[in-house]
Amino acid sequence: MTELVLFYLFGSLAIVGALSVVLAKNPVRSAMGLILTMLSLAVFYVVQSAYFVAAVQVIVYAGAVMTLFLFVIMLIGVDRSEDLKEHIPWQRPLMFVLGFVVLGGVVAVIVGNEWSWVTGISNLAEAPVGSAEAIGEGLFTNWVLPFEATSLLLIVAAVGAIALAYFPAKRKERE
Amino acid sequence: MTVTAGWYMTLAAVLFGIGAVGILVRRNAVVMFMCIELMLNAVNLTFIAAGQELRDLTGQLAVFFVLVVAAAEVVVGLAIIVAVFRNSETASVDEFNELKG
Amino acid sequence: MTMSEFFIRNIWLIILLPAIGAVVLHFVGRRIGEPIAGWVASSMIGLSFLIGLIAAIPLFQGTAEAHVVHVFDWIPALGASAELLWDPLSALMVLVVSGVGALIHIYSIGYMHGDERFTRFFVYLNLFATSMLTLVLANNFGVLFVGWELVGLCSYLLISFWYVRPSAAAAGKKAFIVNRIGDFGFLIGLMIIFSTFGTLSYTTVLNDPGKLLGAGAATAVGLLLLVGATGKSAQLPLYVWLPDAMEGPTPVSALIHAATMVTAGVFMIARTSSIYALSDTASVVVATIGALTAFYAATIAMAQTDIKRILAYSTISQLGYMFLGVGSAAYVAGVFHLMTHAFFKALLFLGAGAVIHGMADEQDIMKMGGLWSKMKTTGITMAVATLAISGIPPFAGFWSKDEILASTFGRGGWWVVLWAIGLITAGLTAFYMTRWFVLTFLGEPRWDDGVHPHEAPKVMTVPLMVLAALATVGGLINTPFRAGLEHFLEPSFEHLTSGPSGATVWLLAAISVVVALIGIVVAWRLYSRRDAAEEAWTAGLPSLWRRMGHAYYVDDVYGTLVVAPGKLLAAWSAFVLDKKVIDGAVIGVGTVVRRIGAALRPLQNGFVRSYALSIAAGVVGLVIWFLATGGL
Amino acid sequence: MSSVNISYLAIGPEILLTLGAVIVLMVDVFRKPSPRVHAWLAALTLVLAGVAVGFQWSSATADGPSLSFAGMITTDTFGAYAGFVLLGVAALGLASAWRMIVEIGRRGAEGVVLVFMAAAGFMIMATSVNLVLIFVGLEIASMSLYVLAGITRKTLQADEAALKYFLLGSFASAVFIYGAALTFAGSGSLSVYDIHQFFASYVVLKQSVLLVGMALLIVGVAFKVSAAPFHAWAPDAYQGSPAGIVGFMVAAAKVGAFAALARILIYGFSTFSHEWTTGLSLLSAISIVVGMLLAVVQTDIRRMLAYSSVAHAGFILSALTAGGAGIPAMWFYVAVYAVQVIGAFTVVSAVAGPSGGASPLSDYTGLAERSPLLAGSLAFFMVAMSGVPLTSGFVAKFAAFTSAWLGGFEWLVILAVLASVIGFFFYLRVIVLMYMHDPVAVEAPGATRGGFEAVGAVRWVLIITVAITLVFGILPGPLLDVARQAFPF
Amino acid sequence: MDFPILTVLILLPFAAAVIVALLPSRRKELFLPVGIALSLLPVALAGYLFFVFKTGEAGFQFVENVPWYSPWGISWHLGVDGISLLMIVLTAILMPISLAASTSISKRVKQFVVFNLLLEGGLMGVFLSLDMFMFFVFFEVILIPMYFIIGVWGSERRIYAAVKFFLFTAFGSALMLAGIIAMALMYAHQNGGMVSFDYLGWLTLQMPIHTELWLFAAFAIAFAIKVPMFPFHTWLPDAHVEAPTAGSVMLAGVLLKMGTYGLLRFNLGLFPHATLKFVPVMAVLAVIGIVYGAAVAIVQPNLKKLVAYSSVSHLGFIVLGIFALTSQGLEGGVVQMFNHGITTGALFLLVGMIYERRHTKEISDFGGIQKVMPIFAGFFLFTAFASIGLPSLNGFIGEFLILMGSFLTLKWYAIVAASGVILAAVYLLWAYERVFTGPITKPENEKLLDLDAREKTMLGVLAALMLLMGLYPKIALDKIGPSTEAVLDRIQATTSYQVPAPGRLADVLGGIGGE
Repeated sequence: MTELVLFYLFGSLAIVGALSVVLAKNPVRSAMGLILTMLSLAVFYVVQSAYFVAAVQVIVYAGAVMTLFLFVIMLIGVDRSEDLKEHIPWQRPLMFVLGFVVLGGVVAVIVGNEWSWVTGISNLAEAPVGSAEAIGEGLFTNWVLPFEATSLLLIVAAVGAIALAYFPAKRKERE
Repeated sequence: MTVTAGWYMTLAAVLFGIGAVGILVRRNAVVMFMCIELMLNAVNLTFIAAGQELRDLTGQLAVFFVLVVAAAEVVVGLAIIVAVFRNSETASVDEFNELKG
Repeated sequence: MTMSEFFIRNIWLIILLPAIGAVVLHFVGRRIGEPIAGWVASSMIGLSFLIGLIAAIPLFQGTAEAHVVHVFDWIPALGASAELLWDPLSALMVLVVSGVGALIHIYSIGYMHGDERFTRFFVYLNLFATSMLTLVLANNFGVLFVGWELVGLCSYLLISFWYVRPSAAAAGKKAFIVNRIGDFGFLIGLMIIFSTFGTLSYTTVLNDPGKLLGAGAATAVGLLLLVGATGKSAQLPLYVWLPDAMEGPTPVSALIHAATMVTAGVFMIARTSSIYALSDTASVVVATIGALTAFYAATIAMAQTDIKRILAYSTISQLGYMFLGVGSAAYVAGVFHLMTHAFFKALLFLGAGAVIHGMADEQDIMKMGGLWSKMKTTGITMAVATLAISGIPPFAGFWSKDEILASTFGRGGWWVVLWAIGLITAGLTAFYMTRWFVLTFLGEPRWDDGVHPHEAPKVMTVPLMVLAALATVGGLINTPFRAGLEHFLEPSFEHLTSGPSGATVWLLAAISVVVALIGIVVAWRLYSRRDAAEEAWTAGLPSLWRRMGHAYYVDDVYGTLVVAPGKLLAAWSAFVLDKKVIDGAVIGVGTVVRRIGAALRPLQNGFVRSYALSIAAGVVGLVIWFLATGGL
Repeated sequence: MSSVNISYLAIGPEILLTLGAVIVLMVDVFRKPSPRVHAWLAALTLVLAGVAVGFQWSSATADGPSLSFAGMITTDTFGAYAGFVLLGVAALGLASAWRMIVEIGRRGAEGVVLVFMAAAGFMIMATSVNLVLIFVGLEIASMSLYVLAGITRKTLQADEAALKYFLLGSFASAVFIYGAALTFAGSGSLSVYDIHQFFASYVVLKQSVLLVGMALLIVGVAFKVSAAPFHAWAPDAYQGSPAGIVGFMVAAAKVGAFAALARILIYGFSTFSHEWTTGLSLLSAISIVVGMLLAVVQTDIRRMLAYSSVAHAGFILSALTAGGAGIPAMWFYVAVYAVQVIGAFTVVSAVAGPSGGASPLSDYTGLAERSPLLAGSLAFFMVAMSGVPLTSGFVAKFAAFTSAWLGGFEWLVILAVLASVIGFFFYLRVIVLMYMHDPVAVEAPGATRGGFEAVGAVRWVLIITVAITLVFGILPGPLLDVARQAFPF
Repeated sequence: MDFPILTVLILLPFAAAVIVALLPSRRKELFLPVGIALSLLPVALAGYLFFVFKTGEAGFQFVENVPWYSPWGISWHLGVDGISLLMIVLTAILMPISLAASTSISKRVKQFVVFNLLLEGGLMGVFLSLDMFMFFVFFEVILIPMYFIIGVWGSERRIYAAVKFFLFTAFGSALMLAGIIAMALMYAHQNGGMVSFDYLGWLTLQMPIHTELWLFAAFAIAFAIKVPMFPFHTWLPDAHVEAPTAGSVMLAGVLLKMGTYGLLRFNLGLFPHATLKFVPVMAVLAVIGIVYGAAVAIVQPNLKKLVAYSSVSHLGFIVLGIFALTSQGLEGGVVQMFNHGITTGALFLLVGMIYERRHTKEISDFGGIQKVMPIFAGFFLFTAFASIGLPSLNGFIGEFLILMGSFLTLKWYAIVAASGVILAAVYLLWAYERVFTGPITKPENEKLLDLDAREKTMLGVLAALMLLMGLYPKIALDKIGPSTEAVLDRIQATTSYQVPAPGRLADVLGGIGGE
C-alpha cells in the first residue's frame, strides 16, 4: 500500500520534472527539473532495495553530473532563454504524430494491463539486495571485464576533454 | 494491488518518451543533452525494475555501467559544447545548419 | 579432247578474261596510256567472243547437250555454288553480249579519245562484260543475282561516269535505286523459290518445277520475278531510270542501255520459262505489260527532240515487244528480237554517238538536219538501222518483230488485243524512227554557228558498218522458211507456242509491213519538207503532244507521290520520333532521378532536431513493423 | 555463479592498444612532441596488436570459439576477423591522416590515442557477447569518434560536425541501451548466448517486449553504420570533420557495428529471423535508394561519398538478409569497402588539405593533368565503389546480392542492381571531372588548398589500397575463404 | 593440356597494355608504334587459331578449364567454336587498324593506347568465356576503356555521349547480373547445393516456363541494348558521332557484336522454350530496326551519324537471322556479324580520314571531292557497296542467307526486311552523291590531300577481306555451320520446335507470320 502511494507520488514528481526539463524556457529550470526526476527515481531504487545504486544516483548524478551541467549553463550564459517557437517545417506535426503513436502504444500497454513485461526466468527465490557488497562482488567477478573496459571509457573522456577544451593562446578566427 | 515491475517500466517508458520529445523540440545543446540524460535515467529504472522482478542483480550492475557511461558522456559532451560555444558564441544547435542538403 | 570440249569444260574463261582485263587496267591502266588500254580491253572481250564461238560449235551441230560446270562452292547452304550452265540460250546470249560488246569496246576507243579517265572507262566496260557474262552463264539464281546486281553497279558507274555533272550523278543513283526496287520483288521471288525447293540451283528448280510449285505459288513467283525484270528492263512502271541513263557516254547507252543489260529481264524470263509455263496469269501479265510499255514508250518517243532520248524510249518500247514475246510463250521469238534489237539498236546509238561526236556534243535533233552529205557512212548505216527497227523486210527487225506479233495473234482471245497494240506500236515505231532519221540527216542544216560536222574516225565507223551488216542479214537465221534459231534454242525451252502457220503468217506479215510503211510515209511527208511542219503538226494536239514531250510528267508524279512523302516520313522519324520521343524518354528517366534526388535534399535540412526526428520515426516504424509481422 | 575465467588472449589486442595509447600520451607529455616517435610507437602498437589477433585467430581455428570473463567476451574467428580489419583500418587511417596529425601539433598525440581507442572500442563491440559490454565498447568508440570529428577545431564546420555527431550519437546510444534493457526484461539476461538459450528452451508467449527490444538494438547499431533513415548525421559529420580522418571514421564504424549487429541478431535472435530479415531488407532498400538518389545531386565530394556510404550500408545489410549465410558476404564487403573508402578519402584530404573543410567537386576538374596518381587512384576507387568487375567492389556486391537472393529477397536484389546503375552516374561524374574536363578553369582553388602532390604516407596508402582493391577484385578467393571461416555460430 | 592459346589470346593484350604503360613518358613518339606492333601479335595468334581450328566440328575446341574460386563454382573456362572464332579474328584484325588510324591523337597518347589494348583483351574474354561469371566480368569491364576512349578523346559532346553509353549498357547488364545470380542459385538448387556458373553446366537446367521467360528477358534486354535493337538504340548515334575514329571502329566493329553474340549464345542456348515464345517480339523489333534505322539514316546531315544508323539497320538483319531459327538464318547472322564489323569499320575509318582533313562530318560541307580525292572516293564507294549488300562483296552473303533463311519461318518479317535492301542503297548512294560528285562548291575542299600510304594500307586490307568474304565465304561458313547447327539441334531436341523443311508454298504459306 505504501509502495502504491510512493509510486504515484514520486512517479508524478518524476514526470513533472521530466516535463519541466523539456518545457522550461530557462536551462537552469530544466536542470532543476532533471534533478527532481533523478531524486524521485532514487526513491524508487530504494523501494526496490537497490540501495547502492540509489546512493550513486544521488551522489554522482544529482550531485556531480548536474553540478557540471549547471557550471556549463553558467558558462554559456543563463540568460539565453530560447523560444520554443518552431521554425522548421513539418517538425512539429510529424513529431506530434510520432508522439501520439508512442503514447498510444504506452496507453495500450496500460489499458491492456500488459503489466508483467518481464518474461525472463528468475533464478533466485528472493529479490537480491543491492548492497554495496553485492554490487562490489558482482563488479569484481562476473563484471570485471566491463569494469575494466570503463577505464578505456574514462581515458577517452579525459583525452577528449583535453583535446577539445584545452585552448592554445590565440583563438581561431572563424572561417 | 501491488506495484509490479510493469508499473515502473511503464513509467520509464513515459520518461524515455518525454526525453526523446525533448530532443525533438529543444535547441539549446545543453538542454538537449539533459534530455538524453533523462532517457538514460529511464533506462536505469527499467533495468532496476526488471532485475527486481527477475530476482537478478544483473539489472543493478547494468545500471552501474550506464551510470559510468553517462558520466563519461557528460564530460565529452560538455567539452564539445564548450568548445563550440567558444568558437561561435552560441549553444543553440539551430544556429548550426551550415552543413545540409 | 577437242578445243570446243576444252572450252566447254572451262567455260569460266569467258568470264575470267574480261575480269582480268578490268583488274589489270585498274592497277596499271594509267601507265599503259590511252589507246593501248582500250585495245587491251577490247581484245579481252574479243577473246571471250572467240571462246564462246568455239564452245558453241557443238551446240550448233546439235552434237552436244547442255553442260554444267562447277567452278567452286560459294554459298553451299543455299545450293548456290559458282556453277555455270552452257546451253543454247546462254551460248546465244554470250555471243550477242561479247560480240556486240567487242564492237562497242572498239568504238569507244575512238569515242572516249582524250577523256582524262579513258582507262577507267575501259575498266568499267570490262567489269560490265564480266558481270553480264556471269548473269547469262549462271546455273543458279544466286549467281544470276550476282550478275544481275553487278551489271546494275556497272550501269551506275558508267551513267555517272562524268560525275562532275550533277545530272549524271543523279541519273546513276536513280538507275541503281529503281533497279533495287525491282530487286526487292526479285528477292522475294527467290525466297519463295528457296523455301519451296530448298535450293536455288536451276538443275533442281527449273526442270519440272510443277512437282513442288503449285499454280498459285507459280503465279506469285512469276509475278515477283517480273517485278525484277521490269526494273532491269525498264518496263512499266519502273522504266523511269532509262531515259535519264542517257547522261552516260553514248557507247554505254549502246552497250548497256540498249544491247545487253536491259535485256537481262527478258533473258531471265526466258530462262525461267518452265515456271511461267505453270501460270497463265503470270504470262498474260508479262505480255500485257510488254505491250502497254511498247505502245506507251513509242508515243513518248514521238515527241522527243533529244537524239538519244528518242532512242532510249524506243529501246523501252522494243523491250516491250520482247516481253510481249516471252509473255506469249514465244520465247524464241523474244530472244530472237533481243538479238536483232541488240544489232540495230546498238547501231543506232553508235550512230547517234558519231553524230554527237561530229556535231560537237549537240544532241537536239531540231538543231541538226542535212548531215547526210557530211557524214555519209553514218547516214547510210543509220538508214539501214531505221529500216531494220521499222520492220521492213528483209532487215533483221522485220523477222523478229513479225514473229512475236504472229505468235501473239496465234493464241487468240485477249492476245489478239495485245497483237493489235503491238501492231499500232509498229506503226508508231516506224513514224518516230523516220522522224528521227529525217530530222537528223535530211532537210536543210539547222546547226548553230561554229558547228562543223565531220565524219567519225575509222575506229568508230568500222563497228558501225559491221553492225549494219548484222542488222541487215541477222534476221535471216530464223525465218518462216528456215527456223534455224528455233531448232537451236529448242533444248532450252519446253512447251513453246509455235506461231500460226501457212497463209496467216503471210497475211499478218503483210499487215505489219503495211502499217510500218504508213508510219514511214507519214513521218517522211511531215518532216522532210520544212521544219515549220513540226509546229503545224503540234498545233493539232498541243496539250497531248506536250504531255508526250514530257513523258506524261511521270517523274514528277513519282516525285510527289513517293519520294517526297518518303523523305518527309524519314525526316519526321529522325528528328521528331527518334530525337524527341525515344531519346526524350531516355533523357526523361535521368531527369526524373535527379528531380527526386533534389526533392529529397530539403529533408537533409541541417537541423539536428530534424535528424533526431527521422531517427525517432525510424524507431517507431521499425517497432511497428516488428510488432505487426511478429504478431503481437 | 560461474567462475571468472580470465583469458588475456581474449582481450590481448585491446590491452596492447591501450598500452600503446598510454605510452604515446606519456611520451607526448614528458618529451617534446615529435611526430616521428609517435609514428613508430603507433606502428609498433598496431603490429603487436595484429600479432595478438593472429594468436586469437589461430586458437579459435584450432579449438573453436571460447568464452572468457564469465561469458562476457568470446575469442572466435568472427571477432578475430573484425580485429584484423579494424587494425588494418586503423593503420591505413593513421597513415592517411598523418599530415593532419602533424599539423595539429600538440593534439596530434591525442589524435593517435583516440584512433587507438576507437579501434579498441569497436573490437570490444565485435568480440563481446554481452549487451552491456557491447554498449560500453560502442560508447568508447563513439566518443573517440566524436572527439576526432572536432579535433582540428579549425573551422566552424568541424564544430558543427562534432556537435551533431555527438548529440545524435548519444541519442542513438540511449536507444540502444534501452533496447538492451527491454531485452533483459524480456529474456532475463544480457548475454547473447543466454538469450539464444532462452529462446531455445522456452516457448515465448509474450514476445512483444523482446521484439521492441530487438528493434531498438537494431536502431542503435544501424545508426552507427549510417543506414537510412538513421543516416542523417553522416553527410554533415563526414563533410565537417577533418578530411584526413573521415575515412577511418566511416570504415571503423562499419566494421564494429556490423559485427555487433550480426552477432546479436543471427545468434541471439535467431528465433525472430523472419522478423529481422524482413526488417533489415526494408532498411537496406531505403538506405540504397536514399543514398543513391541523394548522392546524385551532391556538389561536395565528401557529401557524395557520405551518401554513397549510406548506400553501401544498404548493400551490406542486404547481405545480412540471408541470415548466417550472408556473413561471408558481409565480411568481405565490409573489409574491401573499408579499404576503398579510406583510399578515396585519402585522395580527398590530399586535395582539400588534411584538415580542410569543404571539398567541392569543382576542385577535381582536370585533376588528371595536375596529379596523375591522385586522379588515377580516385578514379579507380570510384570504379570499384560503383561495382565494376575486376575490382573488389564488384565481387563484394556480387556476393551480397547472391546472399540476398538466397535469402529470398529477389525484389531487393533487383532494386539494388538498378540502384547501382544510378550509382554509376555520380561515381562517373568524378572521373568526368578529373579526366574529361580541361583543368584551365579551376587552377586556383585547388592550389590554395595545399599541394596536390601525393607525398610520403599518402602515396603509400594509395598504392596499398589500390593494390588491395585490385587484387581482391581479380583473386577474391583468399579473403573470401577467410571470411567464410569467420562465421563460427 | 597443351599450349593454352586462348588464355594467351586474352592475356596478350593486357600484357601489351602493361608494356605500353611502362614505356617512359617522355618517349611520346613510341607509344603508338609499339601499341600497333604489340596488337599485331593477337592477329598472328588469331590467324593461327583460325587455321588449326578443326573445321566441321560443332563443339568447343581448345577448351581450358581452371577453377577460379571453386566455392562459388567460378572457373577460368575458355573455349572457341565456329561462332566465337570469327569474332576473335574480327577483334584481332580491327585493333591494329583502329590504332593505326589514331595518328591524329595528340593528348595522352599513352593512355589512349593502353585503353585500346585493355579493350581488346576484354573483348577476347567476352567471346571466349564459357563461364557466365567470367563472361559478365569481361562484358562489364569493357565499358571502362570504351568510356574513357569516348569521353577523353571524343569530340565536342563527348562527355554526354560517354556517360549515356555507359549508363545505357550498365542498366542492361545490371538486369543480366540479377539473372545470372538467379541461374547460378537455381543450378545449386538442382545439383545438391553445388553452385556453378559453367555455361555448359547451365545447359542442363530444368526450369518452369515463366522463370525461363523472365530470365530470357533479363538477358535479352542487356544484349538488345548492346546490339542496339530498336528502341534501345539512341545511345549509339551519340556515342559514334562523338567517339574518336578508333573508338567508332571498335564500337561498331566489335562491341555491338557482343549483343548479337550474347543473344545467339546465351538466349538461344539457355532458354529454348522462352526463345520460341519471344520470337515474334524479337522479330518485330528487328524488322523495325532494319527499316527504321535505314529510314532515319537517309536524312542524317552528319556522315558519321548516317553510318551509325546504318549499323542499327544492319544489326537488325542479324537479329532477324538469329531468331529465324533456321540454319541459313543463324549462319547468315554469324557471318554478317563478321562482315558488318569489317565493312562498318572501314566506313568509320573513311569518315575519320575525311574528318582529319576537313574537321567536319557534315555532308553539306562537302561536294565534288571525288575530283581531288579519287582514291578515297574509290574506297568509299567500294565500302558503301559492300555495305549496301552488293553480291560478290561481303555484305551480301550474310543478308542473302538471312533473308532466305528467315523466310522459312518468318515470312512477312522477311519480306519487310527485304525492303531494307532498297533503303540501304538510298542512304548510302545519296550520301555519296552529295559528298563526292558534282562540281566542288566549297573552296576549302579545293586542295584536300588524297590518301597516303598508311591509309591506303589499312583500307586495302579491309577491302581485300570484303572481296574475299564476298567471293569465297566458304572458309568462314564451313567453320560456322556446325556450331549454328548445334544451337538449332539443341532447340529442336528440348522443344517441340522443328525447322520447317522446304516444300510446297501452300504448306509454307500456312505458317506465314512465323510462330
